Amino acid sequence: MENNTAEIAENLAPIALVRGEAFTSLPKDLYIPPEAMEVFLEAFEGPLDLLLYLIKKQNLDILDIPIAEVTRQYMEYVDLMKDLSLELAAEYLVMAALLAEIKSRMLLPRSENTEGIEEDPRAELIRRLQEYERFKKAAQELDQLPRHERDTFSVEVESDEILVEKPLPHVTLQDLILALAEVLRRAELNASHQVQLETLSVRERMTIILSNLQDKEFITFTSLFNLKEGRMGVVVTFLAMLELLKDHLIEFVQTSTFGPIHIKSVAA
Amino acid sequence: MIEEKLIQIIEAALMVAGRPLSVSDLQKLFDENAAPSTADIRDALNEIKNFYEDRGIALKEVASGFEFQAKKEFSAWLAKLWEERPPRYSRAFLETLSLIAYRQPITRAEIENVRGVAVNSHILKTLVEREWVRIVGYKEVPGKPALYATTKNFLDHFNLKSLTELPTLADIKDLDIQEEKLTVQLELVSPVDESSEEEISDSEPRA
Amino acid sequence: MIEEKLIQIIEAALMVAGRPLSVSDLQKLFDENAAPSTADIRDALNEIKNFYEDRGIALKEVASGFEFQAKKEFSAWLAKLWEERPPRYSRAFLETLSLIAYRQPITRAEIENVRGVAVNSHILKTLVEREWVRIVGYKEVPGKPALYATTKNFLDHFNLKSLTELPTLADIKDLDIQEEKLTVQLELVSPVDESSEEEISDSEPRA
Repeated sequence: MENNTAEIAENLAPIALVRGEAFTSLPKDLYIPPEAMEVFLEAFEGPLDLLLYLIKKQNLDILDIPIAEVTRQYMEYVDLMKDLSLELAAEYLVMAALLAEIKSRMLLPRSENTEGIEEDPRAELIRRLQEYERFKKAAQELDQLPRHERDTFSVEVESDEILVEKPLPHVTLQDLILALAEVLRRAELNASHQVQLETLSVRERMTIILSNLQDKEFITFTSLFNLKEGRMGVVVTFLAMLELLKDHLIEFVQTSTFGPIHIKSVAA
Repeated sequence: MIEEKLIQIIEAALMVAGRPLSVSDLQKLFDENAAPSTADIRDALNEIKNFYEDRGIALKEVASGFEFQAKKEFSAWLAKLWEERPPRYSRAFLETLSLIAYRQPITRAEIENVRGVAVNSHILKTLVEREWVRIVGYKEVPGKPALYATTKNFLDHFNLKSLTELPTLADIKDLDIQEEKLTVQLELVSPVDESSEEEISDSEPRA
Repeated sequence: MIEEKLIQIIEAALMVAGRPLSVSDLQKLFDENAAPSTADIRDALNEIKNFYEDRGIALKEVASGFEFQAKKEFSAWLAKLWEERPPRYSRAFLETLSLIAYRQPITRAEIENVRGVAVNSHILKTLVEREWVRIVGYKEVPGKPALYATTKNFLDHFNLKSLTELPTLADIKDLDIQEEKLTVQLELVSPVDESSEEEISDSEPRA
């Protein structure tokens, strides 16, 4: 283990990068504080990032990765991460398995299949590395773009005493009838509810009777009828009263036989 | 520091700060050894003030320093910047309103019963605040729940003389029927591809 | 409307709005029957732009319209107005944002595929909350994953007028050509080659 660490220190000089300097080798006796190593290892954005680092560090061409060597170095890092108990994302292990697979396939003679010679086992990995590198660069360039609140500041001057009216939502009859249709459709699905709508004229009259009763304790039965409304009006008013009576919203009161009938609000 | 640059920096600072800046605030923008004098800053502020004489904004001195303000004479136009589009009411709101309109007087529990879900108090409050709905009484059942009904304002909003002018359920039925008709039509029309029907006819003779 | 007043109103509006304003936003400041033409507004904008040539601020065009900004050369001074430093974004954040910007619409799985690691949910949440990124649809594959795309706010924040102004993506080296070379190499050597420490140019892999 100790051996291992020393070797990595020599090969990769991670401590030097922590300080932001690119030493290629370190004195053998230099002690690398584990925290520094941790910071360095945690800086990788994943297995592709680590692989790119290994390749760049040695000035290798991405298109020509010496897979055995890169695999060896990669595994050393992964072991190191484990030793430092860093939270090792599963992706690192998946990549390790992939590298091992590529390595083994490269040892075998390439078989010919129906589509000709088998692709280089590294090709897919190279594609992924290149693709990742493009976006790694794109992210760096994005970070360089002049950005609001860092490089550019927007002008915003005061404007006091501006009264802004807040409009209220507008509702159309169409909205209303569609909402009713929807709610009734739902209620019908629920078979236990029998929804019946009385004619609106009766409903309206019920509201009028109740509002009349709000201010007074009693109203006389006859005062609620308006003869000008004709027969229909009388029927509607009477139906409204019966409806209210059925709902226990009003009571009819007659103190003496053939005496005047009064209507009283039940809740009052 | 060249005077022009001083003016530019002070101007930019006043424009972006989002708060009034005092002379000493402005001095703090500069390194200590390069900080302009109070007099320099006042001169710059004066120059800036004059520069905006005929523009849409003006440099004003307020309690805590200097700030740019849009000129008052343009308020009417600027108000349009914040004019909100009227918001929309939720479906729950419209359903509650429609039930009050069509089944009034109605209690909250009755609305909930038909809708199958609780009615948010906020909805009833909004309806009452907008004066579209009011309480017309209390029902003689345990808890004495309020009875809601629509108001004259409600009718006015919809240009109705009375509730009887509200569209009726029959209208909805008509809508339904029309929709059904449409569906039927669509079904009739949709297998347009007659040629493919011919091909199918080999194995499945048409009726 | 006198031209001068038009300029003043537009200038004041751009300065108080606190967001970029498009030509049509500016038209909406005026009553419908008094609204200036698009050409009038563009003329006014040009006039304003020229007027601020030598000042501390400048009129800029970004994705969602025009806005005044302090000139970039004064950023060092202006930064002192705020105690808080602007946020620095992590590499994971910037890489995720880049992938969404360049590859939109893109699913989370596709981002993860390129980056080789899981995308932290917190990053996507932050991007959506900042309104730099939004869900524009759902992909027709099992699980119907959300498709992410960038917004105008994103462009505005990075001072871009459109996505085409993003720096161009680095080219992918031609694999097909390399493929042949690789094939040759494979036949010649075993892949392990540690000895070489000499400089190797990117375009010419060693044999």
